[in-house]
Amino acid sequence: MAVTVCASPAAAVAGVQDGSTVLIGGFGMAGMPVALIEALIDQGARELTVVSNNAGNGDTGLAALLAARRVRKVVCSFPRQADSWVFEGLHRAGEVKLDLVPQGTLAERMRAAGAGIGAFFCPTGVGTPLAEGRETREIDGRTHVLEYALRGDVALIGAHKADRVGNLVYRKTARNFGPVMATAATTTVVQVSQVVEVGELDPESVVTPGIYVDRVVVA
Amino acid sequence: MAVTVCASPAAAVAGVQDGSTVLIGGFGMAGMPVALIEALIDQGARELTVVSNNAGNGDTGLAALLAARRVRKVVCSFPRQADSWVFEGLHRAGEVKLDLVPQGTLAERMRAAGAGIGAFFCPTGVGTPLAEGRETREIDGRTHVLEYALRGDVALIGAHKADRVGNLVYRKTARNFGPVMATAATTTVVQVSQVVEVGELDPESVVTPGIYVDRVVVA
Amino acid sequence: MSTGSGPLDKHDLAALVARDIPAGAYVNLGIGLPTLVADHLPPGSGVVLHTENGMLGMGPAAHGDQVDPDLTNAGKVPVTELPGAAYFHQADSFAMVRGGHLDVCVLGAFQVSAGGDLANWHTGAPDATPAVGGAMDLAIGAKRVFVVMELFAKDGSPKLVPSCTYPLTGVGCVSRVYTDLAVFDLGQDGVVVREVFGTTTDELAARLDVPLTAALVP
Amino acid sequence: MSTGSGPLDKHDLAALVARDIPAGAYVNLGIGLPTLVADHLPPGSGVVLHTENGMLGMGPAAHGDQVDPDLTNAGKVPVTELPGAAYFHQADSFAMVRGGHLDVCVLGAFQVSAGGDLANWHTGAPDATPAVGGAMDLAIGAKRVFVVMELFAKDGSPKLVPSCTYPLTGVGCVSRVYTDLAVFDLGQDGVVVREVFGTTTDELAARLDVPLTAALVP
Repeated sequence: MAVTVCASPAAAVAGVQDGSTVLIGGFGMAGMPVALIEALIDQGARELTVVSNNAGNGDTGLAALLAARRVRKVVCSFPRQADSWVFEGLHRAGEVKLDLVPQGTLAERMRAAGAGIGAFFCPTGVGTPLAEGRETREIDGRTHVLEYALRGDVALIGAHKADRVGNLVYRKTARNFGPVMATAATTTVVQVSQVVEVGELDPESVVTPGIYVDRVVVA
Repeated sequence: MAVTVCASPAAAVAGVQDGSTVLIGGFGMAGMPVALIEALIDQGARELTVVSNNAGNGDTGLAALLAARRVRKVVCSFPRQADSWVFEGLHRAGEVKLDLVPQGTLAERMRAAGAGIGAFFCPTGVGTPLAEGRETREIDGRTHVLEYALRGDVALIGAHKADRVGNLVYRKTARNFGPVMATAATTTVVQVSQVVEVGELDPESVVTPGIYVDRVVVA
Repeated sequence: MSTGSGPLDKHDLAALVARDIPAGAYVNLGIGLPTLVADHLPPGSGVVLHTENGMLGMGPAAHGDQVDPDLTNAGKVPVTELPGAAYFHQADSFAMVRGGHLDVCVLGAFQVSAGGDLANWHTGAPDATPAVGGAMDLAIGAKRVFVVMELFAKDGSPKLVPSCTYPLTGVGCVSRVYTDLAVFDLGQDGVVVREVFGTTTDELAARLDVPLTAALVP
Repeated sequence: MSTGSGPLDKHDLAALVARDIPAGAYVNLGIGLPTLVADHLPPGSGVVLHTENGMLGMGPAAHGDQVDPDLTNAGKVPVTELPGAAYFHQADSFAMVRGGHLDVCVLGAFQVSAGGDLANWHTGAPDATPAVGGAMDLAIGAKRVFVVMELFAKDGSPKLVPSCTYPLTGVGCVSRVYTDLAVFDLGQDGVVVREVFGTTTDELAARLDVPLTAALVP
């Protein structure tokens, strides 16, 4: 249904429930929707499961959400970075659970959720601890592990421009998880640099069609 | 590896083996690589399995390939059209086999082949004759049927422009199966309107990166 | 519950469906009768049309100079592009369909069962060339599937049936059926007659082999 | 088979790997030592670099005014864009990786087994925060996986081993190992020593717990 252009990040994240699964875009800081995460901290939802490639940098954004003790579990591929002290401290103390997923499998599981695919057989991780105890199958001479769709209640992503019907374009490698997460959540909230009029984006170059977008805010 | 810009459609389709699986782009005539199909008829490969959304229109293109008795089997979603008399005649006479696949499943099976996914659980077609006798599984309260990746030896597709490293852009709904088939074949051959210099296509708007393209010809 | 003077013609039927499509909805209209619904969407409704060959924001049929062989709908008819349109490839288009992102899909049918099963792709005749296209994906993918059809076939047999005799397109997927004689809701309450046109629920009950419930007048 | 005067430093090692990358290849270079390979690709080689965060046609590291926070490599280091580049999202990027479209991937390693198993994501230490990123996808996805590493760890233990003691990244995926002391091919013929640097195959055989075969001099 039609997109809402919100007046503030607070309005954009209104209504996130305790216990939600929140997909958060970005790879490091590129594409990270910092204003939306800050608004989510103010909004106050607790016991969140956060799905994101990393587990926060420095003391802002996702790291601040973690530090505010709003997150029960992080599903990610690469929590250990030079400046991921907040997550590492909480994880070591047992205060945040970690579900480690290979980066491509993480993206593909969200794509599956958005694409109505229940599960898929994937060769990544076979024979490693991340596939231990999981269902496998030989297909075409190769062992695959069964991976399930990963769906979000809310996606918070960053993009470059939106038009007023929610079509999105991104900038360079800041595109990363945004387009996939937008398809995989019940409600998709986008932080953009600019909202343009309908007709200003080239229909050949739209990366995320407006059908996947619920709320947009300039921040 | 690097793309070859071919001098003629004949050069572009050289080497197709008897018995190959050939993915042919297009939805009706939009995006149909007619010059490549005509060159394939001249090239002479036989006993082909053709994967394409439709099964030929009128007496040209894919219909002509069928009429030349080069095709053993057609894998498609919609063979019956107002002008699909060639396929219908051959199929009724038992001279061409038909493997009917729902359109979305056809696209997704080729995407899986290109994406290294061995198989996937899909809700489409459950309870219909097209899923009869197939493996199913209940996931999240919904029945899914197991669909396997569908790979091609060769893909023949149409695009709008290529640059000299094989990046492609398409025009409007002629995009259809091209980007998916390009990923799913060992050798991808593209008929374009124009080859432009490297740097002339906007990196944000490239639809098929050159990594998926082997041969390009202007036709 | 409105009752007109007689059965609806196909344009009235299309208008009736259009009336029930919410403003701003993302909608796929099947080939044939469902395509007519587009002509009856009110201006400014913000309804966005999806065509499964790879586009959102499809406009009306193209005429004359507007015709572009690279721009067609799923019936291969030349169409136009509206501002705010977006193009995508087949895997992305059907990810959108199958992933439950379309609000409404309007399809034609050979038969619909009381339980919402849909048969619209194959008559089952042994000499017919089967063709399914995107019908099965649309049937199971859209949030709501509306069927629009004549209630009785040319031979007089009902097309709303206890159980489909034609090969199925999807199981339990249809939520509403618009016909020339009545509109039916299919769901947990069985077959509920929402509106009748030039007939009565009792008359329909006599001609159909499925139990009918009259909707409570709101 | 060249033999230099001593072990290779990391730049010589990177140059050695670069020499073996075919012109026009699509290549992913892992974080750390593998990244140095880019500096040694000859101009005009047509090698196209993939970065798994969503780009083909990655250029050298960005400096000064070139730095754009929206353009980084997989190590989150600002990089530049070359003509002919293309951007794509994560699902498309890893479809490319997992689907076998990259010609070569160059990765670092903690350990490589004689059978080509790779361990490069986790030391197995119970207090270490595990992080895998795209390592497992790259390990099983690229047509050829090259490892570049020092042959012995700081404590003197060999990193080319009969079987990995660290948690695996991928099984039987490594086809060649470039080290400061030698280059090894892993395959059906076991571990074949292609080149040695300031040492001999016999000396290496004495220090490694895996059977070595000297390559036939071409």
